[in-house]
Amino acid sequence: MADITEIIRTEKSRTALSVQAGFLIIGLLVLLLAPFFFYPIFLMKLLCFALFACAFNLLLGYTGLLSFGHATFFGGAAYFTAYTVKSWGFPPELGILVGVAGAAFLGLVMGFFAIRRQGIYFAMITLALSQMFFFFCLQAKFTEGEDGIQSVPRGYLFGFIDLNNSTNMYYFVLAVFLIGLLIIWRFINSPFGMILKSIRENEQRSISLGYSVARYKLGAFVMSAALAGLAGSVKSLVFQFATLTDVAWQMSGEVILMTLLGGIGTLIGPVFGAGLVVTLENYLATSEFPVTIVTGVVFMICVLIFRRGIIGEFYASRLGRKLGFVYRR
Amino acid sequence: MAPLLEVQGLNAWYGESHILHGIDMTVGEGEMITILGRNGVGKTTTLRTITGIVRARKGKISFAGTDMMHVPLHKTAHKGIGFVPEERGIFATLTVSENLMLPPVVAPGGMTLDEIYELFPNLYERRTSSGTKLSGGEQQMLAIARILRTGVRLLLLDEPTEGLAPVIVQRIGEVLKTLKERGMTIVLVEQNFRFASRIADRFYLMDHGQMVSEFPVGELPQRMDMLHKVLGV
Amino acid sequence: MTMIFGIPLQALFGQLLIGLINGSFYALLSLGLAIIFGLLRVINFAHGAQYMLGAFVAYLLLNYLGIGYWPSLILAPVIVGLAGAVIERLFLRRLYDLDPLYGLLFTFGLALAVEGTFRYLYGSSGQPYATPPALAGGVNLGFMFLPIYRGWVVVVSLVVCIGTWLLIEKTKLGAYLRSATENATLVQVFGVNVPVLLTLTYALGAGLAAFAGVLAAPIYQVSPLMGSNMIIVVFAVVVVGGMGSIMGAIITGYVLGIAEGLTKVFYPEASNIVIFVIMAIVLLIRPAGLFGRDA
Amino acid sequence: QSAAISDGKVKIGILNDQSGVYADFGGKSSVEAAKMAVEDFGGKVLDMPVEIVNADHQNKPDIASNIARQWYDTEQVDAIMELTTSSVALAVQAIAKEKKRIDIVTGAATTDLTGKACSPYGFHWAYDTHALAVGTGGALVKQGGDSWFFLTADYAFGYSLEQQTTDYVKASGGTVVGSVRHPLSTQDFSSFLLQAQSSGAKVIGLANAGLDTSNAIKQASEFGITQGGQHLAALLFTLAEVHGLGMEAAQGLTLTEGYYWNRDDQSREFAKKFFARTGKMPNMIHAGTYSAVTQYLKAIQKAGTDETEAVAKLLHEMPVDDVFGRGGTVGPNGRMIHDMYLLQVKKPSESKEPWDYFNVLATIPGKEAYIDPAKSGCDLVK
Amino acid sequence: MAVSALETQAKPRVVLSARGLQRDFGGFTAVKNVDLDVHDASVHALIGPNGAGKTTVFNLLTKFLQPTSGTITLMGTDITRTPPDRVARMGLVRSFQISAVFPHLSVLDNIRVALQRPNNLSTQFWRPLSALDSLNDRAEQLLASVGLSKERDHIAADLSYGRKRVLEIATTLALDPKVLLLDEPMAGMGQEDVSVVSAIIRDVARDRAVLMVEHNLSVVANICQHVTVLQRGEILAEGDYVTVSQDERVRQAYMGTEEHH
Ligand SMILES: Nc1ncnc2c1ncn2[C@@H]1O[C@H](COP(=O)(O)OP(=O)(O)OP(=O)(O)O)[C@@H](O)[C@H]1O
Ligand SMILES: Nc1ncnc2c1ncn2[C@@H]1O[C@H](COP(=O)(O)OP(=O)(O)OP(=O)(O)O)[C@@H](O)[C@H]1O
Ligand SMILES: [Mg+2]
Ligand SMILES: [Mg+2]
Repeated sequence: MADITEIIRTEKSRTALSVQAGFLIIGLLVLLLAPFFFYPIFLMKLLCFALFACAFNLLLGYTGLLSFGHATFFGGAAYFTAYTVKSWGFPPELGILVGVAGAAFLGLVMGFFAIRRQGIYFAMITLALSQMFFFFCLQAKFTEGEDGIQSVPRGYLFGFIDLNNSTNMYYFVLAVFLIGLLIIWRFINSPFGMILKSIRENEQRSISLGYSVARYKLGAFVMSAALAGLAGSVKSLVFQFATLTDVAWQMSGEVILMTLLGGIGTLIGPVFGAGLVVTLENYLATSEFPVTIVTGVVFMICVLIFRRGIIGEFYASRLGRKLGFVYRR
Repeated sequence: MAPLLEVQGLNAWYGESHILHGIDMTVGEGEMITILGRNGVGKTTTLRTITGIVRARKGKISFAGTDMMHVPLHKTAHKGIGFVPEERGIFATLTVSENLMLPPVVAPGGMTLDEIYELFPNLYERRTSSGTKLSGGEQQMLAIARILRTGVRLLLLDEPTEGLAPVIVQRIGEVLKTLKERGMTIVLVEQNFRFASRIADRFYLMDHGQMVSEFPVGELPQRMDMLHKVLGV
Repeated sequence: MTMIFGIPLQALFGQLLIGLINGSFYALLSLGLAIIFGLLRVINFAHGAQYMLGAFVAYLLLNYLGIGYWPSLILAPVIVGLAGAVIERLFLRRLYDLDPLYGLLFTFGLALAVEGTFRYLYGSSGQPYATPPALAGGVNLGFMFLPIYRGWVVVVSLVVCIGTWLLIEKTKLGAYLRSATENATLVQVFGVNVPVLLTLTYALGAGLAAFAGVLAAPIYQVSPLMGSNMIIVVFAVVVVGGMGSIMGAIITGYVLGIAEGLTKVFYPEASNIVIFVIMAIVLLIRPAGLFGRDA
Repeated sequence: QSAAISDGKVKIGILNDQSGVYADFGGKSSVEAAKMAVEDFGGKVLDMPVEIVNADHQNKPDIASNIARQWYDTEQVDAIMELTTSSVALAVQAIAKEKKRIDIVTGAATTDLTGKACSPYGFHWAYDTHALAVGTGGALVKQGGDSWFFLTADYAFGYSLEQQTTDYVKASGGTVVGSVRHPLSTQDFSSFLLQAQSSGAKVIGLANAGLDTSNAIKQASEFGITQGGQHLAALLFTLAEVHGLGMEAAQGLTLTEGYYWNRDDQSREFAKKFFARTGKMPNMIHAGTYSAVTQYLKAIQKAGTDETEAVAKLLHEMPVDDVFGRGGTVGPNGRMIHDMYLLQVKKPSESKEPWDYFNVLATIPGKEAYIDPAKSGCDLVK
Repeated sequence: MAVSALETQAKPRVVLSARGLQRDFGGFTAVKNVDLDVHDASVHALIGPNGAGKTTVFNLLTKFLQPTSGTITLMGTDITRTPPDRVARMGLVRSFQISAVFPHLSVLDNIRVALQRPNNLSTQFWRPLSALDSLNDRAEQLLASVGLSKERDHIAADLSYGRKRVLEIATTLALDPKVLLLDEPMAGMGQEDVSVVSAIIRDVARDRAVLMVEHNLSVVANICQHVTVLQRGEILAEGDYVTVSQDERVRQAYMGTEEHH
């Protein structure tokens, strides 16, 4: 894992810190200026998916649990937000809150069943449970079936910031994204995160030290679900709709691809992974290549020769190490 | 008489770490030798390299006249080398008797099932239960017993007494003696010096990936000082 | 007429029989999945695609080479099995030392690519495949009309399932396979050519899926989507049965097929989540699945 | 005059599913149909070139919405067409409305597009659930199929097909004896078919789509249901799917489409040209897209500009008369009203050539097939 | 000091006890009707032939396995139905027969993970990691007490086998357990480490109860006050080492005929 804390104690910490700070500043600048050069809706979509992937990675990268059901939280929250904002006239911030709370609740329920098993069993159980949720959404009245909840008003943030203005909306999404990232960063570099790490290293030993492993995992699961929900809620406001594609299992697969591509267990890897996938999907939409084939092949290549992902490979490369990064999985 | 096993200048690596730095060792037909050495000096690695599990290796290994350096792993046993790993390698999904029957017989002359059960009555009692449900010691017995069936000529044993009750250790000592009488060649890696000193013909002392000394059992009294220094015995 | 819960008893028999037929497919597919998982520790997400491939190969053999159902029943699994062997040799093999999740992700990508390719080439609405004349028609059982072909499916899948189970649990070959799962190096040291074994195993699993695919071709539309519609349910079946338990996979396949069939009568809307509901309940009571060994 | 064309060209975007479940429905072939329309129109309108761009929305509304915005905002696309699946169509129509641009839907079925989600610049061309229901439900009863049992996909689309069909079955004097709801993407329908069989209904209505319908039909023939005298009616099924299913399994099936290639010389002429380019005969979506592009170009020609308001006004006013929408009119809610055809799949022995699949059982006049704009619930209709 | 030692000698307090402990594995009884009392401030050895059920007894006492019947009492509280992590929090901590450290954490972090819980620093996900620095003093003290100070910043996986076991014991001590269960702590250890660990255990047991499984009889003889011999799941003999080692049945079943010290 390449989080900052581990690096601090290495000798190269000074270069690493300044290099990281440098990257951080450049990154922030790019994000702040991006809407002047790129299409804002596209950027917002990218940020939403980036946050989603980071939330997912919180679980996979830091507790070693591969969830195949994260679409449930992403899409579920999108539905909750879209519904409350459209039908009950909730303001956007409240709608998002409802979405996040709903996702956290779904996370609690799914986690309750899934947490008892590990590895592949865990993946399969989350997959199955998210299928159940998919069918629920397909049939429930409030989701409006395959039409989806359409024309969701963006409304006014805190009553006075007009989100229909796409610049306002962009900076709002950016703020949410950064806050989300900050929460994740804090979470993994906290005392709680330390316990998670130890559980991943040796679960039996953690139990014998008196940690109720299931509860810690559940905690991480719910946190990941809530943040995935945050991403979904915001996305429903960006696009002004919530539909079945967001809860379908293919979406869960996509977020895995993003994380894998960017670098499992790296804090910002998923951001790049999400960027690449979203760009690729958009590009492929207007090209002659069939999207699914390309996605599938990218998946296979990644797993075979590119396992550490973009950022992971960078950290592990000579340049990365020279700059003081550490990649350990 | 040509030695059965001859190792010359053997080097081995785990990834980038260089573990064995030129091992030289010869074992004659019917001999029982013991490799002594502290934790982590490379005893296990030596055995793993000879069997071919560790493939990042250089040097010369010849067994019964065959150059073993280019023999694929699954052919090692057929050449006549049997290996009992430190971690025992009992299979959970197999019953005790399936575990016992697992290794293919590579040459005639191995022990029969009855002989084995007679030697290890515990195994007979638990023969239908799953391999890893056995206690640690029972698993060790199973791991040794398993190889005895196959008729190999050379037995590489990695710390067979670890975690065993004294009475079992004694029994294993007897078994090894019996095997030797039948003409089996044995290379033993041991921490338990007392055990080793009672059964081996010859000793190799290992340190830092090299054999630092070699002597027959008769010289043991003269060597105690050095052993004390190297092993803390 | 005798009624049970408002359903005529005869109709109930009919539905039970139909459940059994569906269960045959679940059993065949989850069996292959369980073998691959049990022995290779690979969650074969491409299993659905291999099922689909089986059906498609049969279709292609018929349409381009004029090879009919009966030869296809052998040929298609062999062809798909060979393809599986190639995949294992070239790719999966490199993943064994890693976290099993990578195997899952790789086969997931493989499934996407294969399905995408067939969708690209053949569209998504599917291709026709006729019932072999020898098995066409049906018999009237009194309580229902049973197409002969469906009866054949039940019988042949039962035979194949039991045969495979015997092969793995009761033969020396099976013992090699099972032990190689746990510690391939050691088994190799014992003198067994493990890489070949693993290749064979994957080929066997893929072949079983393809076999199910050929069986399905005359019943279901031969479509690139037929596998992905099925795979998740089959995963649930394997989880309920207990991953890695081969008998568990077979029995659970049949039982859940019947459970699903009954749901289609009493509460049809729930029929495709009933398996997931059962799964949730089973996991609450027995986390390792009905037949699973404790992890 | 040419200054009236923005950016010096007319750009039409075909946005549909080209790789997913609906790829056979329209897909890449629809893009061909659109290109044919442009060529047949002479490649230019008001002396300015016409360009077709296309994208695969992968059935994801967010991708569709992203592309639509980008097309409208930065790539000077003047109109977006086809828009398969209702979630995509509704999302893009909302964007088009906001941006005051034209969209013409040929790929989605929901009547909401010209109902509560209608747009002054949005048009719905080839078919909708109502037309299908009236066609299959109403017309079939008149042919003697007066008792029905529904196999309905268990989600909104299925319900609305079932509901609307039921209305027309009853209005025409038929009865509905029962229905069973099956989950989406069911593989095995035998259970449901047995229930339908024992209901004794004369017609089994399939209120589902795509592979579900195909599988149900295939298994119905396996279980001897059609041989037993019951009749299958698919509520959303087109030539492309019949082709995939094969006549052996599909024979006797009734369905409704807005176009059949082998109906008369005019339709055959277009179909042959289309076949030469795509290797398939067109269904109503392909032909509908051809018609939509043609009509759009005609409107620009007549308006002398590609400015949205003017073109939309003419699209509402101009009668449609081409290979697809003969004698069609467009309602104030954007609904293109044209005749629909009740079709029945021939026996294999009756088929004279490849793709010769249907007998036309009846023609349903557009006025009957489509909802009266005044009752559509669209707030543009006063 | 002397007074308290006298007191404990006079009234050796039983901290962990089992009555009628039994565990069946599908027809096979691995542990049969075992009564066991572990006293405070002493080292208690559990020995016996392989497969006698020692590890199983450990698993039962620490609740990693549920007993088929019997009761277990920890410092007056019945823990027969308590989950393992609760038991650990109550002060009963075990080590494993196979070494258990957190391989990719540093030595210091291994200890800090253990210290987090008693210091209520384990659930806070909003605080920075530096919150854990408050544990450093105690952690370093523990490392010093077992002679691991030099390796403080090493990654645990890089330690030698013996050092890992030492680290494991230090981690266990960090929880300040009342009762310590050690499963073959010396197995596979070189002679030097054996003496180090023996000393540590003796030291630890001054104010705690230690129950250990060990095959190294010289260790047992040197540091254990009580010895319980298990055979086929049943108690064969009990008492101090001298008594037990002279028991003919024990010699036959376990020790063999040779001389041990
Ligand atoms: N798989 C591995 N990868 C990297 N290093 C290893 C690996 N296995 C062992 N080592 C290292 O190689 C060295 C020699 O190890 P080896 O297991 O041969 O020692 P040993 O003499 O058998 O010790 P012991 O008595 O503890 O069994 C040690 O420093 C060990 O840390
Ligand atoms: N989960 C289990 N299922 C079935 N039998 C088991 C199980 N665990 C242990 N056993 C059996 O119980 C007996 C006692 O095992 P245990 O591991 O407690 O022995 P031990 O005294 O610790 O031996 P050793 O000194 O060799 O470690 C053994 O015969 C073993 O086969
Ligand atoms: Mg060793
Ligand atoms: Mg033990």
